[in-house]
Amino acid sequence: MTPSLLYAFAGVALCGIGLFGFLRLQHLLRKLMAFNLIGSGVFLVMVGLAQRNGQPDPVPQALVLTGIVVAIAATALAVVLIRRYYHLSGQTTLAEPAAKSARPKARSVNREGAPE
Amino acid sequence: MSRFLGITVLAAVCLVFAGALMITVWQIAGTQAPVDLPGLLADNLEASGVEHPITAVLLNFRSYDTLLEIGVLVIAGIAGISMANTASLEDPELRTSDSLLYALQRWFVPLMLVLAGYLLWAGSDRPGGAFQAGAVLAASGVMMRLGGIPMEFLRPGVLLRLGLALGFSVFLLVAVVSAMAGDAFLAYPDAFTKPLILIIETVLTFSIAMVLLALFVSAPVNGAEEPEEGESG
Amino acid sequence: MTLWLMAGLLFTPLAWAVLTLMVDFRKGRLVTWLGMAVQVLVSLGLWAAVASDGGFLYLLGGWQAPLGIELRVDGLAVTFVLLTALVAAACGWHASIYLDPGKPWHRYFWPLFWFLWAGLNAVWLGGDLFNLYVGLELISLAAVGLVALGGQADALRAAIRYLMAALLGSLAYLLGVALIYGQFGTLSLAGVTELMNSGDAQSGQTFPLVLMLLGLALKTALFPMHGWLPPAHGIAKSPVSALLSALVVKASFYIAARLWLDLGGELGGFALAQLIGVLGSLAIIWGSWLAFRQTKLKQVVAYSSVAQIGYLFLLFPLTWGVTEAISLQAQQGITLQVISHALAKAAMFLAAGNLIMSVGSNRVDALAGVSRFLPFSLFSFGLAGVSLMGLPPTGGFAAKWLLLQASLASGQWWWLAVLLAGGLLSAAYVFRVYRASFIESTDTDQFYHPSRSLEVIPMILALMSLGLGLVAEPVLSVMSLPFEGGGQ
Amino acid sequence: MTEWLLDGLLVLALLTTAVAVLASRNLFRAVVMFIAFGLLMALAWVRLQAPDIALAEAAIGAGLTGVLLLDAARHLGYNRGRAGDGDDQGGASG
Repeated sequence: MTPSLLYAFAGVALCGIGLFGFLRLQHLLRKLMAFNLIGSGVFLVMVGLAQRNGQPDPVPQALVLTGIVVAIAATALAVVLIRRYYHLSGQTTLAEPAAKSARPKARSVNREGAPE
Repeated sequence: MSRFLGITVLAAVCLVFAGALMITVWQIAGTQAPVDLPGLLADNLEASGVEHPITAVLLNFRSYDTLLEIGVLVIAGIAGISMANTASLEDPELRTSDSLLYALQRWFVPLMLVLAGYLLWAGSDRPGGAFQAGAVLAASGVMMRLGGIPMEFLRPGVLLRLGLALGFSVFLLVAVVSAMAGDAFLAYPDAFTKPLILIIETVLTFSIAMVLLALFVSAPVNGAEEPEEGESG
Repeated sequence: MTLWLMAGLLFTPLAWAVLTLMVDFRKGRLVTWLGMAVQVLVSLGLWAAVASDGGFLYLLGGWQAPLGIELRVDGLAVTFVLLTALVAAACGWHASIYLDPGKPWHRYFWPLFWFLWAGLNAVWLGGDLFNLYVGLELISLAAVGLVALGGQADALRAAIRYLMAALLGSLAYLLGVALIYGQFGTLSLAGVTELMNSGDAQSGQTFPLVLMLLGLALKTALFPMHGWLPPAHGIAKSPVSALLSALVVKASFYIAARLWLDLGGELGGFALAQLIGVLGSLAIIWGSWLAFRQTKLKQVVAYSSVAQIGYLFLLFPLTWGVTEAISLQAQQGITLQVISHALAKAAMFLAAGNLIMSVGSNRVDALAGVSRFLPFSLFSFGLAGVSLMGLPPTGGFAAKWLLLQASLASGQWWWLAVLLAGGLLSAAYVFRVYRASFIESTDTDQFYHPSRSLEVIPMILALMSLGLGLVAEPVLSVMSLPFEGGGQ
Repeated sequence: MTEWLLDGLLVLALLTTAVAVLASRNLFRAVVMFIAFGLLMALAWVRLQAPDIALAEAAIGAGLTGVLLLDAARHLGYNRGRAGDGDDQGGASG
């Protein structure tokens, strides 16, 4: 057991906690934070496990740097989508509005053929 | 009642998942990796053109990853500005008259610009590099923007798009020129490795900052008018 | 020569993504046409080169595998590269006419389209586990961006749901990669396989493989994790739906299949293989049933994708613990299924888009009477449906025939029932659309006529899917080309 | 021994803040907790001899993501009353 391994186990716990939150929480921003927690957990497992001998390993460290940038790209895009969605619908969860299906939707079908 | 049951089942699933993961990590930790990649890396560091191993991995050994990763950033930026609400740039709400923010901005922004420059410069032989520098640069931009500086170039126009694509295009250009020079895609010619990496890092810093800033700005700001394409839902 | 082709293949989509970002939709359309021509030619050239000389490894940056990233250019990879080139070019062509140039956000369609294409090629060729992760993220974010492009609240809801599912799937995959790296110290798939088969390394762990397969199955929308797919594919613009259903979901499946074929023999087990097969079967039945029940045309096609994806997962039981010959037969069957579904589903979505455009509604029952006005698109839709049903001589039939033989030869006769039921159910939902369109109604005779080229494209794709059964032999011979592995 | 103590405490703090991010009823507090989590992660990276990641985590993980989320939380909490669904902050409880 080395300190690195301790962090790998912390990463495991973070993955578990984050997964619970991701699946349980409805609010989209909270879901997004849970996603970032899982991501941090995965990164900790990646580096901690590879460095279990106590020697630093630059390769997983570089991978984690890449991973962090990908994660911020995804997070930032998600934030934009969520804010736009809120702007249009006033909702912060993915739940379908209940009374919606009853309304006729003919107006919204346009030239793009995209039925909403 | 059923909600309670749902939470219990979910918690059980997550526990089982974490437990299985824990056991796997423990078992793997007891073994020795058959390939000594750090050793191999140290042996080849000389040929990579930079002294810092992580920069060597990111911009030479695994540069294809980095190229695609910048692509991911650019995609996020494009998708972000595709739903930008330009009116929000004028939003009066943005111009905070917060004196704390003003002071922060006054002192922090120049400091952060210096820090970004240092990080970029340090990247070749010490911790630091394009990503950290870009992030710091973006953060100073965010701060300026929160302070109400309009920053015209962030409007979804040709300048913004140029800024988004600049780092990526330079990187790509280097990649394809090196392929045409006879070696493989992204294989820098030996004599130019270090300057090429430095150039790529510099433009990447700028581009990363632009993308992150664009994504921050393009979020529709509250208090703007009703959505112009008509309401839905 | 192959080096030039490779450089072109990697460079073109990324470069065109940047180029089209700089111009507006109309100019972007012209630029894209040129790029599509280049890309199709390069893909064809590479396919021909591999077909004649065999596969090779391409060292990116000139660094060898554990240190650098290697691309695995073998028969299967170039088959998919070519398929992507054909389908993406067709969808791009369709989109260039179909999308309204007046909408300001459509200028961003082209860069996203090209990034998507680049990501797909990166995945088909990728031989590095982490690089595949980046490729997957490239595809996912571009696809989400395309779904959300100019969308209203419903489209955004679908896009966010899609994004969340895709991100969770990627993280599960990445966690598996982290464990694999921890154990073997290398990220090269070929390297891990070699270490595993050499025997002197300690036996591998099953959990990382399960994690990666789980994440990829979520991204491929395997039952019961398919909930995100129908809203996203149903609500996107038709060319986008076609791209997503035909190619994007195949990317994650492709990685799962490669992992399984390389590592599954050692790390997998009978129970795991059968479980995945059962989930695939449930997807076929449940997806077809839901497709039959949908009231909106594009939802029918989207649920049909859920069902057709189910077939792909029969690969897992049919290649585990069987002889080489049976395994190869199953692999060929699945490859044909991927190709024929890609062609047929792209045709179906594009035709559905034309139908919706001409009747001005997305409901199935609004199609009443359309058979008199728009036989061409309706015909393409039907032809594609014939391939989905698996009637001879379509590619769908050849695929299912191979799968049937593989199940019989491996003694797993229970998949026969699934194959049969799936065919019948898909006939049911295709005929339901047909029946609706042949109802003579007097109250609607105001149909908008889409331009001729919009109608030609799905027809070409449908005919290709139809003809695939006839040319299956040469296609399969390239796909199963032994991997040379001898460097360049 | 003190090193182990330090590591142990850091891990404990990490997990506590992670739980706090997900469990806190107030969205703003959750985001603040998330930023704190990012800073702790940066410390963890220092302990893992990864100063590069520590820098990136502090700048990106805590800084930029935090600002993005704070801004978004402000936006989403802005007119809770208008939209009529006041329960958007009770995610943890239901």
